[in-house]
Amino acid sequence: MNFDGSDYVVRFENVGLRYGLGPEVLQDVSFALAPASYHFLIGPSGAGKSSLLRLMYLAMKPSRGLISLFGRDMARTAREDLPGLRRRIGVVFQDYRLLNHLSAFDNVALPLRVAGGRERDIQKHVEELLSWVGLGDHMNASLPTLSGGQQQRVSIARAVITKPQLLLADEPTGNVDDRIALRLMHLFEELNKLGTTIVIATHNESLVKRLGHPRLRLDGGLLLGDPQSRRGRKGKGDEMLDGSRHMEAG
Amino acid sequence: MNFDGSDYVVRFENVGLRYGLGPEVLQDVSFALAPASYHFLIGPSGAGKSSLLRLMYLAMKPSRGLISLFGRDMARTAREDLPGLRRRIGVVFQDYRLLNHLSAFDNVALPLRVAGGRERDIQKHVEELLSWVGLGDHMNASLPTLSGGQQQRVSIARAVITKPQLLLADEPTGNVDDRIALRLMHLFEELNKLGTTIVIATHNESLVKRLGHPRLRLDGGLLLGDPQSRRGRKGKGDEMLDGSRHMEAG
Amino acid sequence: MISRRTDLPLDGDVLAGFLPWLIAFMVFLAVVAAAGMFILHDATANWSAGLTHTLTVQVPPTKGEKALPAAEDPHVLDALKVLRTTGGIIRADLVPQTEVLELLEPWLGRDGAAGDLPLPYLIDAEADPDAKFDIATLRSRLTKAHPGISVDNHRDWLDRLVGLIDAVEWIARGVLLLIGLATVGTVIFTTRTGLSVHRDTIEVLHLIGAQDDYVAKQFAWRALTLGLRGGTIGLALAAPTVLGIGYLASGIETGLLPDASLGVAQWIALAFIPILAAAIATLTARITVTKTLAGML
Amino acid sequence: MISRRTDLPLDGDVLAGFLPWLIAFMVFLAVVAAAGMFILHDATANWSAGLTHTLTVQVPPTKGEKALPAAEDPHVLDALKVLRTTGGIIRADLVPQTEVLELLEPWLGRDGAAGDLPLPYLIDAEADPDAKFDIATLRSRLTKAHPGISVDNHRDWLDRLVGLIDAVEWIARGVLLLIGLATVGTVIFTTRTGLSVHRDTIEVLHLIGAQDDYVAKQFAWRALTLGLRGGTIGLALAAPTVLGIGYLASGIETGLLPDASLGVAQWIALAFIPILAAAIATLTARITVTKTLAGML
Ligand SMILES: Nc1ncnc2c1ncn2[C@@H]1O[C@H](COP(=O)(O)OP(=O)(O)OP(=O)(O)O)[C@@H](O)[C@H]1O
Ligand SMILES: Nc1ncnc2c1ncn2[C@@H]1O[C@H](COP(=O)(O)OP(=O)(O)OP(=O)(O)O)[C@@H](O)[C@H]1O
Ligand SMILES: [Mg+2]
Ligand SMILES: [Mg+2]
Repeated sequence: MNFDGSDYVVRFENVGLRYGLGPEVLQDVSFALAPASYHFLIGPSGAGKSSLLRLMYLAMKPSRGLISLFGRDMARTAREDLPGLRRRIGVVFQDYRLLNHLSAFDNVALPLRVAGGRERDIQKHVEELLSWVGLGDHMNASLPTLSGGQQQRVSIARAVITKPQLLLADEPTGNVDDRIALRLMHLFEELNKLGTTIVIATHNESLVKRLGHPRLRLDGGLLLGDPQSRRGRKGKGDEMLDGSRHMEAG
Repeated sequence: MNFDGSDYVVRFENVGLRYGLGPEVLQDVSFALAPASYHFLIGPSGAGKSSLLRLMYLAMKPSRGLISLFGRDMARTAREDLPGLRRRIGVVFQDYRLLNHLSAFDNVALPLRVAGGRERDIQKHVEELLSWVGLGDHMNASLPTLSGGQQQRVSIARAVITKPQLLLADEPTGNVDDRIALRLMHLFEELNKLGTTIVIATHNESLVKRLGHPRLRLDGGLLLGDPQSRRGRKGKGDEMLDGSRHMEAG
Repeated sequence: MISRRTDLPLDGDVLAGFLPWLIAFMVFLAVVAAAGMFILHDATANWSAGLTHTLTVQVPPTKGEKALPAAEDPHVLDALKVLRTTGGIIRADLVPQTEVLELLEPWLGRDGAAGDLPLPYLIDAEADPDAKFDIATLRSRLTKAHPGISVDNHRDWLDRLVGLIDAVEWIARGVLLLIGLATVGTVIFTTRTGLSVHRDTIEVLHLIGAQDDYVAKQFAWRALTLGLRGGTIGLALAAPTVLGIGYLASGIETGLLPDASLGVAQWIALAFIPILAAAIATLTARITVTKTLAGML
Repeated sequence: MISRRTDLPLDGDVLAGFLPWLIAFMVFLAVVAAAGMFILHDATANWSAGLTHTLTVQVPPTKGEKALPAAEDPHVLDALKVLRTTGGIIRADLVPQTEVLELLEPWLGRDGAAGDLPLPYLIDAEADPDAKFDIATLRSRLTKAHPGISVDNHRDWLDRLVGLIDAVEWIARGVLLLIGLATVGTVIFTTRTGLSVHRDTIEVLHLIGAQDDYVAKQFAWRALTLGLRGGTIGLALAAPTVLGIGYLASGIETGLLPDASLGVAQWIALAFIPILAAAIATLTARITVTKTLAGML
């Protein structure tokens, strides 16, 4: 695959982030993700993984630096255009963020409805996906009646239902056992094969090792090179950005 | 160690639980936990682990069967006595349940304050414990500014600050990496050595394997024997209850 | 403008039970205050129509002489002529002496000295309520005809009473304004509470790619239904109250409160109050939500 | 009963900004309604004191004869004797004829036929306001003395006015009751909203081993402070309003509203309204929370 700079799905350049007046929790972060790439985002607790994802799913603005998504400079994108961009991104939040008053079905259907999908198509898609993640029996259960792991799977289903171009998942397998975790990872692989760019923040080391995708390693707000990944699936579309602190993500 | 039936810290007999008019999510559960025992509660997502813990920390009444805590039959315990019993139980909730408007420090101090502890003692204890779980720098941070893993450690600190006689933890290491997970497990081991009875519900199979404590295995609401644990640390104070469905927990 | 979608758990929250009653209370007060204003306004209008434009002209009896029949007294004839040639006076009639005697009965006793007493002559005149009518000019013209003539336009006590009623009317208007402000404030606060209670939900919708409008419409719809519900309750409670006050008032003095019941137009105006309240609620909710959302990235 | 602990984020939530204003509004209305009630009550009391116990006895002039000076007329002397021997009458004085003339001036003209006219004699009597006084008996005794004598106790129009004022007073009382109920309802609803907003927090405290009281006290404390804050605002806004109404009313007719300003005791009574509101708020909050908690295991 060949593409110039604007073809990256995500591109960060010297991005810094601070909350309020606190210290920078992300410092000089630079990387670029090619279309249909698949990365793990790893690092110790408090390293800034969730913060980095928050920037990517447009929940926050960086304190400094440049972020571009789908080839568009976010600093120069009007607020009205953001909902459209957000619909191309699927997010699994670390704390799920499901709507407690809705059923599992309605939670998963929500992104389709917000985007104005036809109710008939929605029905079929949502039911299929919920069955796939093992919640066929809990389709109409209200959210608070689901177990922790069941809720986590609903949140994953909601993130992938629109077949987004970019999927961001924050610790998506913390409350499920390894068997289900693997099954969910397969779901992500399928999406990835269809062209979705995927970033998964996780602590599950065995999973990271087993799947062997390239890694973005954060520590103390700094993005560090991951020597292992360099030996990994090199050339899947990722490129070194110029500049000394820029690193190869994958 | 020798003790009769009333010396069990937790004793379930033919306990059944249903939510509202739904099906029984726990069926005929019988087991008994001896003082200072340490068990893992395992089973697939939706098996009923959290529900079982909820019964133990007195958030719900069983639909049928007998539960006794610290030798007292819960069905015959007056409502006024429950707060006293609850103070002898430490709980790590699957979804943390921290108070968002309080700092990490105040969250951990809460059980001591509710029990009427002296502010000076509280200060020292809480600071010590927070440092131990790696949050010495975030003592006064407000809750929502902490990362997922940091919040999880606050919730663990809150559960153990009172040195409870019974510690119940629901997936306490889902959002931390293996290094921190091990450190937290050591904390539990220390407590256990001081006499605390511990039950940890978890999906972290490598941890369960590594620590080798006896297991309670739930599946579809039924408590199943765990052949592995029988070979394990037999005779640490647990006893077979009579009756066919009763099983040895440990 | 509004949307019946229910991604937000607005119907189930506690505010949904609270807001209608609050609005009902506001509407109740507003309707009662407005009805009171209507009644008072009608009363003063009636008085103005019935009394302000009536003049009583009094011609003193001719001293020392045996009184002539009223209709022949030259001063009376003069006075009538003056009145009938004054622009703005549409009627001027002599009051029969029997009526004058009746009026004087409290002072002269029932068997008052009928023919014996030199009674004053009274003329009842009516001014055109639309014409601008100058009482001072008339007075000077009449005293020119005969110095003893006096003109009473019943204004003194009426002015005082109308002043009092006006004050009460102003108070009622102030209360109405206050209620309006309180309603707007209430809706703003409850909407804000709703926003903060549902903040997480709103943020999720936002991050999923919902337009601001998508969220704002749901709040507006809720405010509309709750507002209408509350308004209807308030009106339903206020109607019997207004009728009851009217009944009480009419049981008192007909002269004091000439017509204490409301006309159809006035009832219709009152019925618009809950609709107005619901409209205020809807608009306030929409604006509040839109503003809050604009604060999110 | 209350506790200043703040495990619950009560101070920061939106209701904390809302409740005081709502209570301020309620207290404002209550204070204005109560002040109005006081003023009206004083007015009717004044009238009763000043007028109800005053009698005017009218003795017709002796027909056909040249009038005697009032103090010598036998009928007048009879009437005075009857009055002075009637239990409950504490004073009975002849009204000088000059005053009678003044009273008749509107009817007889300024240069009314002074000595020439046979004027009625008037006696001004005062009844003991405390004694039960039977006007009918007095009337029959007086007519026995002289058939033409009439007694006027000024009751007719006063009764009507007092009736009207009474009706208004009852309405004010109804409004006060309504405001009380609305305040209780508001506090119940806001407390419930608070409970539902903070339900998770309350549940955590509960599971950690907090007694019901520990939680209820915090809500009660909050209700007390918010209630006092709101009550103070309401009173502060109401005081100038009451003064303003008093000023307006005193600018009108002194006879109609004898004393439109409030006494010290009445101001103190008004100052108790916000305290009462805060107390209602505190109690309601406590009861609501305790009931809700009792539903948890
Ligand atoms: N409040 C509730 N009302 C109704 N059903 C419930 C409720 N809570 C749990 N359940 C149901 O009970 C079953 C067991 O749930 P529980 O939370 O105990 O599972 P779990 O073993 O903890 O699962 P996980 O590992 O995913 O946390 C599930 O099928 C769930 O849907
Ligand atoms: N809203 C916030 N306000 C202030 N500081 C914050 C906020 N959110 C996160 N932080 C801080 O930023 C740092 C990075 O947090 P982040 O949630 O990105 O970590 P993380 O890598 O996702 O950790 P974990 O694996 O535990 O979820 C932490 O020190 C945290 O305390
Ligand atoms: Mg995180
Ligand atoms: Mg669970």
